[in-house]
Amino acid sequence: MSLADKIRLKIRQQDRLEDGVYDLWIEAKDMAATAGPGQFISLYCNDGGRLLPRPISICEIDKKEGLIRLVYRVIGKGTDEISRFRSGDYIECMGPLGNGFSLEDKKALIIGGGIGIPPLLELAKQLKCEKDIVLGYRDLTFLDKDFESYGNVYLSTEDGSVGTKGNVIDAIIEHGLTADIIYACGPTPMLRGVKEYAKSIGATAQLSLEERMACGIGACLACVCQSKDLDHHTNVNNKRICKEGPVFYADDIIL
Amino acid sequence: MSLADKIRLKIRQQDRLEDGVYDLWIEAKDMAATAGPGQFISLYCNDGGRLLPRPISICEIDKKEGLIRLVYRVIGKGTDEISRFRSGDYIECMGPLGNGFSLEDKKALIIGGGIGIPPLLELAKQLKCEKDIVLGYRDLTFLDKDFESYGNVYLSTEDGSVGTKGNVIDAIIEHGLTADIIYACGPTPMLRGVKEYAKSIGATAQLSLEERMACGIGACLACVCQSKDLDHHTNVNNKRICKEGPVFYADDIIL
Amino acid sequence: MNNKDKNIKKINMEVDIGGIRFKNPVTTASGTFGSGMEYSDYVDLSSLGAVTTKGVSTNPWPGNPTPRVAETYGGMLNAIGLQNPGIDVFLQRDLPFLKSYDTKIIVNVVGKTAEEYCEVVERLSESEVDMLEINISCPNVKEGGIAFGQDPIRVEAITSQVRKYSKKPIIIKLSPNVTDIGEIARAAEAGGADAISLINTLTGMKIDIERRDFLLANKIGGLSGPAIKPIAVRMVYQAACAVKIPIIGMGGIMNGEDALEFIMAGATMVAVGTANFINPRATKEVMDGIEAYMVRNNIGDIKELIGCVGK
Amino acid sequence: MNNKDKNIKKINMEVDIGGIRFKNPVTTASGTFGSGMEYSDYVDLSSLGAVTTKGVSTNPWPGNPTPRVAETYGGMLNAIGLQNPGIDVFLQRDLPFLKSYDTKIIVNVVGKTAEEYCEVVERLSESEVDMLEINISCPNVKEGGIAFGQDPIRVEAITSQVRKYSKKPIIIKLSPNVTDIGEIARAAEAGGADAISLINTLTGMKIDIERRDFLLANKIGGLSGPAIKPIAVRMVYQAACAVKIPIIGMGGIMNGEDALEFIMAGATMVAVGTANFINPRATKEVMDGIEAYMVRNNIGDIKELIGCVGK
Ligand SMILES: Cc1cc2nc3c(=O)[nH]c(=O)nc-3n(C[C@H](O)[C@H](O)[C@H](O)COP(=O)(O)OP(=O)(O)OC[C@H]3O[C@@H](n4cnc5c(N)ncnc54)[C@H](O)[C@@H]3O)c2cc1C
Ligand SMILES: Cc1cc2nc3c(=O)[nH]c(=O)nc-3n(C[C@H](O)[C@H](O)[C@H](O)COP(=O)(O)OP(=O)(O)OC[C@H]3O[C@@H](n4cnc5c(N)ncnc54)[C@H](O)[C@@H]3O)c2cc1C
Ligand SMILES: Cc1cc2nc3c(=O)[nH]c(=O)nc-3n(C[C@H](O)[C@H](O)[C@H](O)COP(=O)(O)O)c2cc1C
Ligand SMILES: Cc1cc2nc3c(=O)[nH]c(=O)nc-3n(C[C@H](O)[C@H](O)[C@H](O)COP(=O)(O)O)c2cc1C
Ligand code: FES
Ligand code: FES
Repeated sequence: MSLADKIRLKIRQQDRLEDGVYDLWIEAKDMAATAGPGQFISLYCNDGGRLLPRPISICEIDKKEGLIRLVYRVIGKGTDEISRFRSGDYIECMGPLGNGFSLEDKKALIIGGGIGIPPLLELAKQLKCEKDIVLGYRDLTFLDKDFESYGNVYLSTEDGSVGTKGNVIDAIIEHGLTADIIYACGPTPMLRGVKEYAKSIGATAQLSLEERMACGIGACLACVCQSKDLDHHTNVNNKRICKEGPVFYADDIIL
Repeated sequence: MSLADKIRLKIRQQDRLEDGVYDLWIEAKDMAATAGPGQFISLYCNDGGRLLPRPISICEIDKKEGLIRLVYRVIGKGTDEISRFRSGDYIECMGPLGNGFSLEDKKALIIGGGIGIPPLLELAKQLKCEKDIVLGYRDLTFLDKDFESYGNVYLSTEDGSVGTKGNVIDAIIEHGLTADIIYACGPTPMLRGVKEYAKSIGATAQLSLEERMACGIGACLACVCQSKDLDHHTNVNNKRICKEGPVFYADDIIL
Repeated sequence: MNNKDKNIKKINMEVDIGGIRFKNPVTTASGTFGSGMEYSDYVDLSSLGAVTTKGVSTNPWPGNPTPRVAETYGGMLNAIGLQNPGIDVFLQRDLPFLKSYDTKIIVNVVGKTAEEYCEVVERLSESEVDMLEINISCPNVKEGGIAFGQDPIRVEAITSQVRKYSKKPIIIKLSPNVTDIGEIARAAEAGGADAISLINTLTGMKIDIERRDFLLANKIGGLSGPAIKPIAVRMVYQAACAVKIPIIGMGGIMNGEDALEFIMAGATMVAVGTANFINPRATKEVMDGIEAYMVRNNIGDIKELIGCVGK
Repeated sequence: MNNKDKNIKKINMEVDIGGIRFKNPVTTASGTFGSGMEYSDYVDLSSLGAVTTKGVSTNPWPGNPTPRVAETYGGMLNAIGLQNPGIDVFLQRDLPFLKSYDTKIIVNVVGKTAEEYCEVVERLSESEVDMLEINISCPNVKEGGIAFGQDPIRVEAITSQVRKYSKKPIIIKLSPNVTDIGEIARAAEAGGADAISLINTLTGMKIDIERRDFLLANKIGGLSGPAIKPIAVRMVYQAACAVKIPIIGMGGIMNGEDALEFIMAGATMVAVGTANFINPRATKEVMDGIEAYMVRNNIGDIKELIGCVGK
């Protein structure tokens, strides 16, 4: 396994997708060579007041150009700082981290909610099987066009401005979508809904989780989620999201 | 009096003068309009780990272009950070601060030691009277050429590589320099020597002092020096270097 | 009530402590604002809830030798040693200056002995100041200061002593350098304090590894600035759980959001200290930040936020 | 001795604590390095003076609910709550792993009761670990931890109890959340500690003002990182003045210069904690930084620097 070292990487380009959502391309040859969909990168701030990493999922991998794409929302001071970087600037990164999705050759449903959508793009690209893609937003959409070449895209918005009015499950039901496997990323309430839905249709589900992190590599035990069974490493009912995750089979964890 | 506000100013240019000594021109129209020789500017770091100001004396004022020149040595992490700024970057500054030199129309001797030399350049420029300039260095010289158009320049170096071998007092004695007033800036031992020398030739002396600062505007009482008499403001034998100073008459202070 | 009504509703930032009404909950932390003169160019002192002055003693104090300050990661150490011109100059010069503004005046009181505290308190009681803050927590002086502030028995004793000499409400300023802040807060309350303020600085040290010597002439100094905020918020919360008297919270407040943490933890007022050195308009930014939060969240009265955490 | 001789002189970084010889004075701070596995990709564990493990208890502990960490200015709060797989897994899996490296092994010991501490100590005494660090200072657990560490009488009692069960040298890890660290250090020494380590984290709190709730599920957490360094250096200095046993210093060490402050203040060894999260090679940078300083200043033996401040 190649080492996820902490290094300074050059920014190729950064654009604003919509209000507060940024699209960052980093020159990361080594990472691009080994990274898979669902893995994440720890970004570090320059401001010495902010020491902990900002974990951001990999949105797209361009192995040929050696680029990694990250799409993130500004929610605090760290992402705000990062959003001000320009092409040619350098950013401290560590990655790729975590396990990523396991690609299974079964009829797939890809479900993303809000800022949980970006990690699903590379997955949609790499999944060669039959697939439907459901993307849920509050109001303004982003990245949905990028998904279109990889499958049928269904949208939901809370305000009904685009697609189904409601959440992703509403859209799934409206369109009567089913699958043998579900891949999902989004807010916890959505993941709970997805887990339940998967169960109801007898599909397996891989869910990408979030938690506050410190080390990002499995040492500090900050980022755990509850697991159904005793975890092999921790010997308690806790799994490390940064190491055993961020993607888990829905049945293995308690949301 | 115009307010020494804290503002972000654009860097016009920054060059390295010699190993570790930098030459910084800042676009500071308002400051340039009011500043005088011997005053200083508080520079602030971008890195949130470093909160306190770096006080740096004004080296030259270009009122026409609205520029302020600072020449400083990298001695720690703050000055190191500042030395990495490039033209077009912005830097947080507050100034001009402090009293500055009082220009007196008497035969003058300007004495600078090491990184105490820069504040004397604007002084040499503005002082229209007869004057000798003595600059002391450890080994490598800097800024000495800039002084040549304003008076006779005498150099000393500790290793004797240029000018008198020894310190500024050795150079003064070698060249038999006298004056009615001395303006000096440099390390404390040098200032003690200057004070003594001034006394021995019956000259008055204005000395520019240094101390660690927090507020830079007279509020925190961090930056005091001992005064001979009870200070008007503090009501003890302490004067604030950032406010009543950094320039004091040698007779008023205890070094 | 529709959204429009909500937005035009006047926001009430007034708070009361010890029977005094402050127009807003923001004051200055003692020793970081002088007597307000130097900052009056930057901030309209009349806009502040109160100005809290540097410590005042019976006689002028020269303070400690220099260096008196050292920068630390996200903070600073100071060992000013309570330099101050003494109460006479305060009453003749600083108080009239402060009285020319429409703000409340809190005077920080220091002494080497209980008698000295009482003397300053008695004389200030006759003046036009609004409240007294008794500093029993300065880590930078040999006598007085922190020596009174680390033991609940002594805290209660000095509180009840100064209480007797004061006609003004009394704030006891607590030291964070203690095992159990709740116990100390209760002692101040038992002694008759009208309010407590915390935290004063945490004792710290910086070593100059090149000289292999203490960086501060005083060896130790008091740590302040954003670095200490989590400790300060925790202590304000614990003190708020321990006593009924109001609390003035401080320690690393740089902006409105920081101040709101203290208020939600239980502080009725907040004080801005080290931030003034970094931004001379910090007090104004704190006030504006609190107000903006209240508007954004439709909070009509600051009192709704005091101690609201986890409720 | 001419300059050339000085430069080729071998630098001695070895230190002794409790009869154990460490190849250099740098170890890891408990809980920030796991049992070394995750960091073994980044740092050659054999280059470290010692690896100090996460706290180990009799039975597996699940720790606290999440969020368990919060970023603060120049530092972080953690409330992991001593999650650990228990001593069986430690002995079966982690110890053999660590024994495959040429470094010393210090095991951090936690318990809910004195008996639990003693049980872990007794079992580890039979194993191949080198030293035990008794954690009586964790602020994040309801029972055990800090409850033992804030009162000198309890500190002495628990120290002498575990001492009886241990065939290995014992380090007592002290809490900084006390009024008088010297007194606590003396209690540990009186109880028979072979060394003390400090500081554990300072209790802190962060409030999420948008949710108006505690950010950490545990409400309070332990503050670590460069923000706390000045407090840690001061406490190491005070402890070094109070006791004769060696000290392992920690709190915010990010680089060699930080480590040297601790050593000059009186620490025989230093531990790198939070810095590992920010830079997985931090331990190596600390070692290299100390060595570079010694070369630059022509210091032949690290022992010349221990406690040298102000002398
Ligand atoms: C595995 C993983 C993948 C992620 N992928 C993405 C992504 O692709 N796009 C995206 O926009 N966001 C993603 N997030 C969330 C993202 O990490 C946070 O929004 C971001 O860290 C916030 O940083 P801040 O400085 O702006 O906020 P602040 O609140 O100022 O951050 C303070 C601290 O809290 C941490 N933090 C705050 N919110 C979160 C959160 N939701 N999850 C984890 N840590 C948090 C920060 O990392 C930092 O250490 C991901 C999180 C995880 C755990
Ligand atoms: C009135 C005045 C004018 C000055 N003018 C100049 C000048 O023109 N050119 C120049 O090179 N230097 C000048 N100095 C010194 C300069 O301020 C310091 O070298 C600089 O602050 C060091 O910052 P640092 O971050 O590199 O060092 P660090 O040691 O990392 O700084 C840590 C803290 O200590 C303070 N500090 C460290 N050394 C000094 C010092 N000698 N004086 C005051 N504060 C210090 C810093 O400002 C900072 O707050 C002046 C100092 C004063 C007081
Ligand atoms: C330079 C300086 C001087 C101080 N002087 C006093 C003082 O005279 N009396 C007092 O009670 N506290 C004094 N303090 C402590 C502050 O009032 C405040 O309690 C502490 O700095 C924490 O707040 P902050 O982090 O916002 O600065 C001083 C602090 C600093 C930094
Ligand atoms: C995430 C985390 C977990 C910790 N776990 C333990 C522990 O299990 N036992 C212990 O004695 N100290 C523990 N500590 C405290 C550290 O060992 C150390 O004393 C403290 O963090 C200060 O050092 P630092 O600032 O370098 O991190 C932990 C600290 C952190 C940040
Ligand atoms: S962030 Fe440290 S274990 Fe996951
Ligand atoms: S730096 Fe504050 S008084 Fe001079």
